[in-house]
Amino acid sequence: MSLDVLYFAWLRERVGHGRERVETSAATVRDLVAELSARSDGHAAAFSDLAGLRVALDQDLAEFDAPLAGVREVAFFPPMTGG
Amino acid sequence: MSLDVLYFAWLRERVGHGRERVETSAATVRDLVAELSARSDGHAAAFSDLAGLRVALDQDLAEFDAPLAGVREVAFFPPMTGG
Amino acid sequence: MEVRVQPDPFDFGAECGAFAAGRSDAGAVVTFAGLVRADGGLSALEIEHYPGMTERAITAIAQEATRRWDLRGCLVIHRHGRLAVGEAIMMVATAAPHRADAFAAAEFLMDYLKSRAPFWKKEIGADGPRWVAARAEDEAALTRW
Amino acid sequence: MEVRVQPDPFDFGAECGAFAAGRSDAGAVVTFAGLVRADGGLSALEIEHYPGMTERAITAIAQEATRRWDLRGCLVIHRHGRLAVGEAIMMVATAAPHRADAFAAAEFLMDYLKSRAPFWKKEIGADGPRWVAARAEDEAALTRW
Repeated sequence: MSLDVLYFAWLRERVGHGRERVETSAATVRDLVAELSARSDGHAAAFSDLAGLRVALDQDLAEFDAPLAGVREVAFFPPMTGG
Repeated sequence: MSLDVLYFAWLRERVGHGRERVETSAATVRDLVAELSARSDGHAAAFSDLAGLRVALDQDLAEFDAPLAGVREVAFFPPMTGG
Repeated sequence: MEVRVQPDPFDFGAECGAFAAGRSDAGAVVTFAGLVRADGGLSALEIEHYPGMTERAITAIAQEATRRWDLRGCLVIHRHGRLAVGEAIMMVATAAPHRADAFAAAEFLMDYLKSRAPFWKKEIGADGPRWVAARAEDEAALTRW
Repeated sequence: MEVRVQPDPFDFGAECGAFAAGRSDAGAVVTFAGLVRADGGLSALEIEHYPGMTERAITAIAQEATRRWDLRGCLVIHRHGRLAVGEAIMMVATAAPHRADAFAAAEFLMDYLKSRAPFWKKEIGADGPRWVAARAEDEAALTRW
């Protein structure tokens, strides 16, 4: 399947861009992270500690074990600091 | 001693005026209330239930057992409804 | 710290704007406005107060708030006299480095102003005037501080 | 219920005034403003957000607030982009018949906006830019609701 993968804040800076189109057969977010981490040193650095990261599937917060079936947009970012 | 006695809200309406000058030798607020209650039916009605009343001595909230020595202004009123 | 007790209307929006303006020392501003609510045919509210004690009581409450929380600003405005439905009765504003302090101080001020500042409200309704009774829950609210 | 996400400044005072104006159904209005604080040589704040998800997340938070409390109005404005010291980052406003609901809803909105709306703050200070780390106490604040 084809996914839009988005990065925000320091993840975006480490990866080097804010959005990429990814072809993948990953079943879960965690599987996708493993594939993305192999793309570049920047990706590997961005995903080095999942405990400090958040993920949204089609703009809803999700867990790293969530399935990707039917998902079109995956976003990775650090904990939010709004308000 | 000579005291200014003030009444507010429905106490003022029952007594019929908002301020009166009182000569008294009452030792405590409670003694003063007994004297004031004898002044008129309106006073008696105003002081019929002390549990629902508040008193301030020289503009500080006080108890009905508080002594009056040195006090110049005594105010009686129902529980406050500010805000 | 600023306390104003007045019969005249005040502009809630303008007061909020002025209170928040030019602050670089506070990350959080909380404001509260109490408005005359159109409950059951109410047409107006008359607020009696105890001149002298009112300012004194509110100042003591505001001082206690600034003692308990890390505030950079604190404003209380309270009207007396006759107010129409929809008008602002009073407002408080607090400014603090962090939002928890600003919120706690504003709620503390409101709880104490309700039950410890010498104001008495009379509702002018369809059935004539009626003194507002103090609510047990307003007195109970003080126990949390 | 109104949610606005925008790069442009907003006028906190004017928003407070407009929000409180003409209400006869609510006795209590609470507003909060978050300002850029001049901490340790900070000269500006840059706020990144996730277009689309931001509006969606804030709307869900505001809907939850109106479900939990008896509100007559609810407003959230949040800026993104570059902000100078003293500028308003965001505001919330709530209106309710009683003050307890207005205060609780405003604090709920703030707690959730802090940790669940997709904004990220970068401080531009004397030592260069630095991403603001989420605070454990902000996450912990959610457990009270």
